[in-house]
Amino acid sequence: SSNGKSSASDGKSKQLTIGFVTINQEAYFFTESIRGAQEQAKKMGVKLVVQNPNNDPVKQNNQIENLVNQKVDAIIVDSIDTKGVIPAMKEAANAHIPVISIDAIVKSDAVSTQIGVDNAESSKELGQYVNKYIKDNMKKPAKLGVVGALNSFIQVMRQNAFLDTVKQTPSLKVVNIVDGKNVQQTAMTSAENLMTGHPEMNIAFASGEPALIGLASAVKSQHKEKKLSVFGWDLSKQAIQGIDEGWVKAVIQQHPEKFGSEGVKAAVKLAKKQKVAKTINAPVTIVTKDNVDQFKHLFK
Amino acid sequence: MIEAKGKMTSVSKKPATTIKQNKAVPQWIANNKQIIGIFAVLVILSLFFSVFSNSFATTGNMLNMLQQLAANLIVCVFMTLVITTSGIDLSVGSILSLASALIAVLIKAGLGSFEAFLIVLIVGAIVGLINGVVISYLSIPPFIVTLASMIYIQGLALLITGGYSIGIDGSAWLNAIGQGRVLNIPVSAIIAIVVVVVGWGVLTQTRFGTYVIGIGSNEESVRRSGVNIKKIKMLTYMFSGMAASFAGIVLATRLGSGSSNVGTGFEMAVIAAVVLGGTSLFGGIGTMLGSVFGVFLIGVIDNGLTLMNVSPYIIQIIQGSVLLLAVIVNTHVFSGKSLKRR
Amino acid sequence: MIEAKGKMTSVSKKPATTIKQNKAVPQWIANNKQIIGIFAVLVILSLFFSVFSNSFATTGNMLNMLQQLAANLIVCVFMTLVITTSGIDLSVGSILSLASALIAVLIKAGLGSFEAFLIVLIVGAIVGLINGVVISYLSIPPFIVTLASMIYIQGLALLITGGYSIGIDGSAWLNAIGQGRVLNIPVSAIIAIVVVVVGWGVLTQTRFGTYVIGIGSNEESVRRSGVNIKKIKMLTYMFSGMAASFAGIVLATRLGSGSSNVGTGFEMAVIAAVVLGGTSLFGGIGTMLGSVFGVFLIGVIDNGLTLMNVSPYIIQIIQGSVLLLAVIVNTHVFSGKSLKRR
Amino acid sequence: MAATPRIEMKEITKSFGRIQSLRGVNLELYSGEVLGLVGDNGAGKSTLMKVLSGVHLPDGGSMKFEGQPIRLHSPKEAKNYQIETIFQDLALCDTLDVASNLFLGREPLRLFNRLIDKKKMHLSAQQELDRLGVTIPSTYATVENLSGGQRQSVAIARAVINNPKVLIMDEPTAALGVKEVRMVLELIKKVKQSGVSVILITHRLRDLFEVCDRITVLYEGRIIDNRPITDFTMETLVESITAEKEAVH
Amino acid sequence: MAATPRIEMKEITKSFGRIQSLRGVNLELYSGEVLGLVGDNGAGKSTLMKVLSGVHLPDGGSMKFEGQPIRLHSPKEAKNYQIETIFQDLALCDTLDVASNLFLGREPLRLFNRLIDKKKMHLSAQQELDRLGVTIPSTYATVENLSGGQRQSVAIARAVINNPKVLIMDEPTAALGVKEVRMVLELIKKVKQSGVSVILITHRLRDLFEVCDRITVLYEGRIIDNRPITDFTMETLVESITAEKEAVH
Ligand SMILES: Nc1ncnc2c1ncn2[C@@H]1O[C@H](COP(=O)(O)OP(=O)(O)OP(=O)(O)O)[C@@H](O)[C@H]1O
Ligand SMILES: Nc1ncnc2c1ncn2[C@@H]1O[C@H](COP(=O)(O)OP(=O)(O)OP(=O)(O)O)[C@@H](O)[C@H]1O
Ligand SMILES: [Mg+2]
Ligand SMILES: [Mg+2]
Repeated sequence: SSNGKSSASDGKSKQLTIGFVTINQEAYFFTESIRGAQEQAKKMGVKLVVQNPNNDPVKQNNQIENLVNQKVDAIIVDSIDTKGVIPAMKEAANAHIPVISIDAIVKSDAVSTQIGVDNAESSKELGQYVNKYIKDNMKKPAKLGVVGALNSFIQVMRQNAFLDTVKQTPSLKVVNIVDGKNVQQTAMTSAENLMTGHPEMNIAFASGEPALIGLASAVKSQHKEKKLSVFGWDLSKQAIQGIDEGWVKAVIQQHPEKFGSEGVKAAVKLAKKQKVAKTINAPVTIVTKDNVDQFKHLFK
Repeated sequence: MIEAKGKMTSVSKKPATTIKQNKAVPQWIANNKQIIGIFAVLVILSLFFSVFSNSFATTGNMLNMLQQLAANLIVCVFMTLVITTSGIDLSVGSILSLASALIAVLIKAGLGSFEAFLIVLIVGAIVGLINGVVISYLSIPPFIVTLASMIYIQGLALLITGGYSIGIDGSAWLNAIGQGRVLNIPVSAIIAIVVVVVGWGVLTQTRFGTYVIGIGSNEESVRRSGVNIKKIKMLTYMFSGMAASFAGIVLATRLGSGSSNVGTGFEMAVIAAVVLGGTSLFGGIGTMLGSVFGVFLIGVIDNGLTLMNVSPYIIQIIQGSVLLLAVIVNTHVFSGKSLKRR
Repeated sequence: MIEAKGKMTSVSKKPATTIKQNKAVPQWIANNKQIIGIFAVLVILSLFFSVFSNSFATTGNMLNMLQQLAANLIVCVFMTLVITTSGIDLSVGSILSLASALIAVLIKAGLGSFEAFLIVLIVGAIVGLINGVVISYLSIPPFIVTLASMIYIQGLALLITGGYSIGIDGSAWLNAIGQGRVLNIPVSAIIAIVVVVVGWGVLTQTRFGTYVIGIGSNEESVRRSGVNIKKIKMLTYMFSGMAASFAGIVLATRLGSGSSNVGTGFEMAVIAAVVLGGTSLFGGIGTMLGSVFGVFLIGVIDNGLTLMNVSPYIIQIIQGSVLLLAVIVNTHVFSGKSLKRR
Repeated sequence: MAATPRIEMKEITKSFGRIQSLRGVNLELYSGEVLGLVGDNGAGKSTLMKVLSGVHLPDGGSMKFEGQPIRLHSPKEAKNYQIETIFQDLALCDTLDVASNLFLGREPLRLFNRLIDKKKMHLSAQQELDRLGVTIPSTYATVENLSGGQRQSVAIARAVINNPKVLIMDEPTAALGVKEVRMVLELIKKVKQSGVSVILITHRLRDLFEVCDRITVLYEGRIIDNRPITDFTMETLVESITAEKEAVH
Repeated sequence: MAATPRIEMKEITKSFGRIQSLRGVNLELYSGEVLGLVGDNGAGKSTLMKVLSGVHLPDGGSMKFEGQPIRLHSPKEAKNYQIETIFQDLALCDTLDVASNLFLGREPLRLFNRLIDKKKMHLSAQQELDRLGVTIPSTYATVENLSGGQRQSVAIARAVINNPKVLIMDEPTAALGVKEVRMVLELIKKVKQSGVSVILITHRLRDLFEVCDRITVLYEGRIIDNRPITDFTMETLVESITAEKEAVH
């Protein structure tokens, strides 16, 4: 549209405004991605408006609508519901506001650029790592317990991709899956109960940060450091301690601040009507004892 | 003493009798200070946001807000009835999730939009009916009953979606419920307004409404008047379930997808709006208009602060404080002194 | 008529007088059917889980459960007081989050464990005090007040953590609160038991407790008896805030990290336990023992079902159903008929 | 009096936990009769009347209405037999207005019987109250703010306008002023004329002599006296209620 | 009587919204005096007494206690002057037991004044009730299950044991039986002996002649008569309350 703001995009007189709708602010991942975006925005001299829908897909929709209403120059979205976010994104596209989708993959024409990790793909990678680990290190058959967060689509995706992959190890048996609901305390209680119910369990997987923190605390309280090999997503102080002590074997670490900074870069380019690649990949790292040191500074 | 009695003649009984009738209007004002107060607070806040955000007082934003609040408005009407009987319905959020998930699953399974729509409404009504039967006929406290259903219904929603969100390819009219506009006014908002008006009529103009208030005020008294109070209570929960179900369809069609967690926290938002509006959690006092203003108050605070680009790190602090301030101002400035009933 | 009056002599007034006193014990049973009922349900469920899961009835699991429920037990004691005054405290979950975040932040900032511990408790008490003052002295409904504080306190927690979860390097005694064991019994459980016993004593054996019940039953009556009801109400919220704060420390030291969302949903779990135990949301009826059993009932359902390997996709369905069934059985089998007060 | 009583209660018992409120009560009431039911505080008068009005289900015993055995499971069923009651605790809905309380359960309707005809309701309410000589600020006033006597008047008016065959009055005049008490006594006489049976519970013994045909005395859940009013003097009545327990008989 | 009255109320006014309940009331009460306060339903008697017991703050007017100007902001302050009240609505806590209701606000304590001495409390409660001649199933019974008269007895006992200087009784005998009414009247005479000032509101005019020294008549929020009891006969009293409004004066 030919409103004042978008015409200002070719001159340098007017500051660009970029909206960023995240998922929540309670997990390291999102907090870091906000930080990355804010730093990048400062560097490029654009105004960044961050909105937090607190895991509520409806609220996320509302916030995108509100940003469209405010005629911002571009919107970065980390989708809660990758399908449910589409109507709002379309509204943005109709108003000629470019949409940059980060992290979760949204399949829609409304998205100008997708920056992200394929969660399923990365989880598969971790699964393969686990398959290899079992083959190389475990004499007894593997008994796997899972701490998930069924109220998070992304984590459900990770969990299912992981499970599909590790089932390639024929001797592996999934003893149970428990739901930590993306809250540390709930995850811890569920993990403890999981361990109590299955003393034979020797491998555990957690699908996200609160789940992994809860799982780690449970390992400590149940003194399972010697029995359990823990894998999961997203580093934390507890996870690093586990790696140091040897019972956390591998953790997928994303680089969330990159999502933020890349997102802002793409947004600025798009707002200035420059070309940006349709998809930008952000790599993940599988953190183990070997490379953990380079991440320690993040959790001091 | 003679003087005292002399004065008496001027105080004869007649005046008291003559001013008896036709007090309906001032009585309304006296009885509804709370509503007038919350309306005033709403106006002040809106003025404030209009000044501090260019986009707040635009038609676009107002219509957006109407659309965003449609689901809350629809459910708040029936929540008002439930709370006025001194009950509570914590399961509306879960029912909303279930409805949203179910309509997506049904359409994906090949059902027609109309059949799916109908089934979802019926499921909502049945779930509400179960709440109502257990509460009324088995005399279990509504808080516990609807908390339990909140949990198991959430579980059902999770089960049928498997934790994923499911896209909806419904027919045009179905999508129109959530996304359509008539003369630029959101369809969902129009429906919400109709529901509010009907709900107001039911509460204030019908026997059902009188009994709803009466049950909240003194259940035993209404029973002794020969009214089937169990049926009345049961019906409020059934309606509430059906309304939540419909709200679920509104949200699902708006998002174009069904998922098991759209309703998270929804019940609290609705209950808060109703209580904010002046309906007593202890029953016996219910106001439809107040609930509507309550929904708008919460909505305006949310919308206005977002438009003012308040940092997400402090937005909740401000939201909570504004809410608290709003009630205090309402109670002590506009409504003059506190309410009698808690 | 003579016969009728002849019989009379045997019905002389004396018997009525002689059985007057020393009815305390049977009266207790009559008054506490609900508690006995919920205890019976608890025993039945435990037996059931013992049969269907090998690990349920182990000392290890029992001690685990005690530790897991310690925070809930501590808060439920004060929530019982609040609800008995016919109030409610929705902010405990947020206060818990704030406390957990604050202790981590303070220790990270270099404060000693003891100073940090003290500050967190004081902050909790102050937040509760603010709730109490607004509720008592400004006469705003507790639901709205504590809902507003729930929001802004959550915001505060978010602000001070910046959304990160922060590791705690506290001294040994501080960590022991959450993780330590004495004679294999979790320290947190011991603290919880002490709090419960003291809470029971306060409710049943002190003036404060009597006034708490009286306020819930008929606030005006207690006021007319010359009691400072505003102070009593205010204090219940202050204690509740302080208890939530302490529970936050328990959880944070147990997890070894503070974060702004450990308390999500905590308030509902506690309120549900209290109501399940037989305390009336309408005030005037409160039972500490009932609340404790309520906490255990919810805990046992949770723990037992997980141990029985129920799939997470259907666990909520079963949880909700079992909860509903438990209350129905309690009300209609053990307590015989429904409660008089809603 | 007629051969079949309008109401016949036989061996009615009712306990609350360990307290036996009614220990086998027999009571008969004929049409057009005014029966005075008296007794000590806690004798069981209100409990007995709650049984008759369907509020409490008795533990034992049987009831007949105009010769037909009946069992009252709810107040609604009692109302179907046109048994109307003024309860001692008044049973008003505090947050409803005077008119709504008066017509609770029988509101006049309009618009295809969907909506309450409020205008008509308030007008009739005013008329009924005027007929009883009750002064109430407004029929729109909520009941919780009325004075003790005003509240009681509302309860009386409500029972009367329901056109009862049996009118149970549990201490209807306890809070009423001199003039209002007179009105109620006149009212009793008037409804009696039209064949209504009245049970009057009161501690104002003098009133009994003015309107009653018969007196029944309840003591600790049993009937200990039951005679025509003409058999009593003020002194023997007081004796029957109180004194004789110790020594007289 | 003494020169300075124990209680002096001057030009007290009180409105609720548009309803003027008190329109300038003057009232004096001397020590050892029993004052009968009478008037129509809705005349403002209870409202006036609520002002005197600190429940309502008056809109206008002043009060003196033994010559000292006072302002009562809460029932607690009234209690500090030993003004005790039996309220018409009884103001009992339904879910507390009889003993707790009796001692509400003044429970006997033990263990360094930390815990309620329940044993002592129930024992004293029983003694007090016996002294009043009240039969109540048990002091452990919750008040909500008591009969109307039993509830009223509890309220009376509560006011009396507080050792008042001024005892306000708002229709204390409305629900009481014959014997219990006697007890209350005896009680009034007894406390009067010990110098307690009593205000008795009742619609049982006969009782007034037995215990009162003076009668004050309230009508639509104003005092319209105030004379020694000896000035009245039953007839002139009834006239003063009701008839004269139309024509007599
Ligand atoms: N719901 C109840 N639960 C327990 N006890 C009850 C209940 N209702 C009545 N009672 C007891 O039954 C007895 C009779 O009570 P009832 O109200 O019938 O007396 P009453 O004759 O009407 O007395 P009053 O003249 O004081 O009104 C009393 O001892 C009372 O405490
Ligand atoms: N809280 C209140 N709000 C509104 N009106 C009230 C309130 N309290 C009393 N009134 C009104 O004030 C008037 C006087 O009431 P009050 O209770 O003092 O009468 P009373 O003389 O005690 O009558 P009764 O003999 O019936 O008890 C009545 O018309 C009543 O409706
Ligand atoms: Mg009675
Ligand atoms: Mg009065």
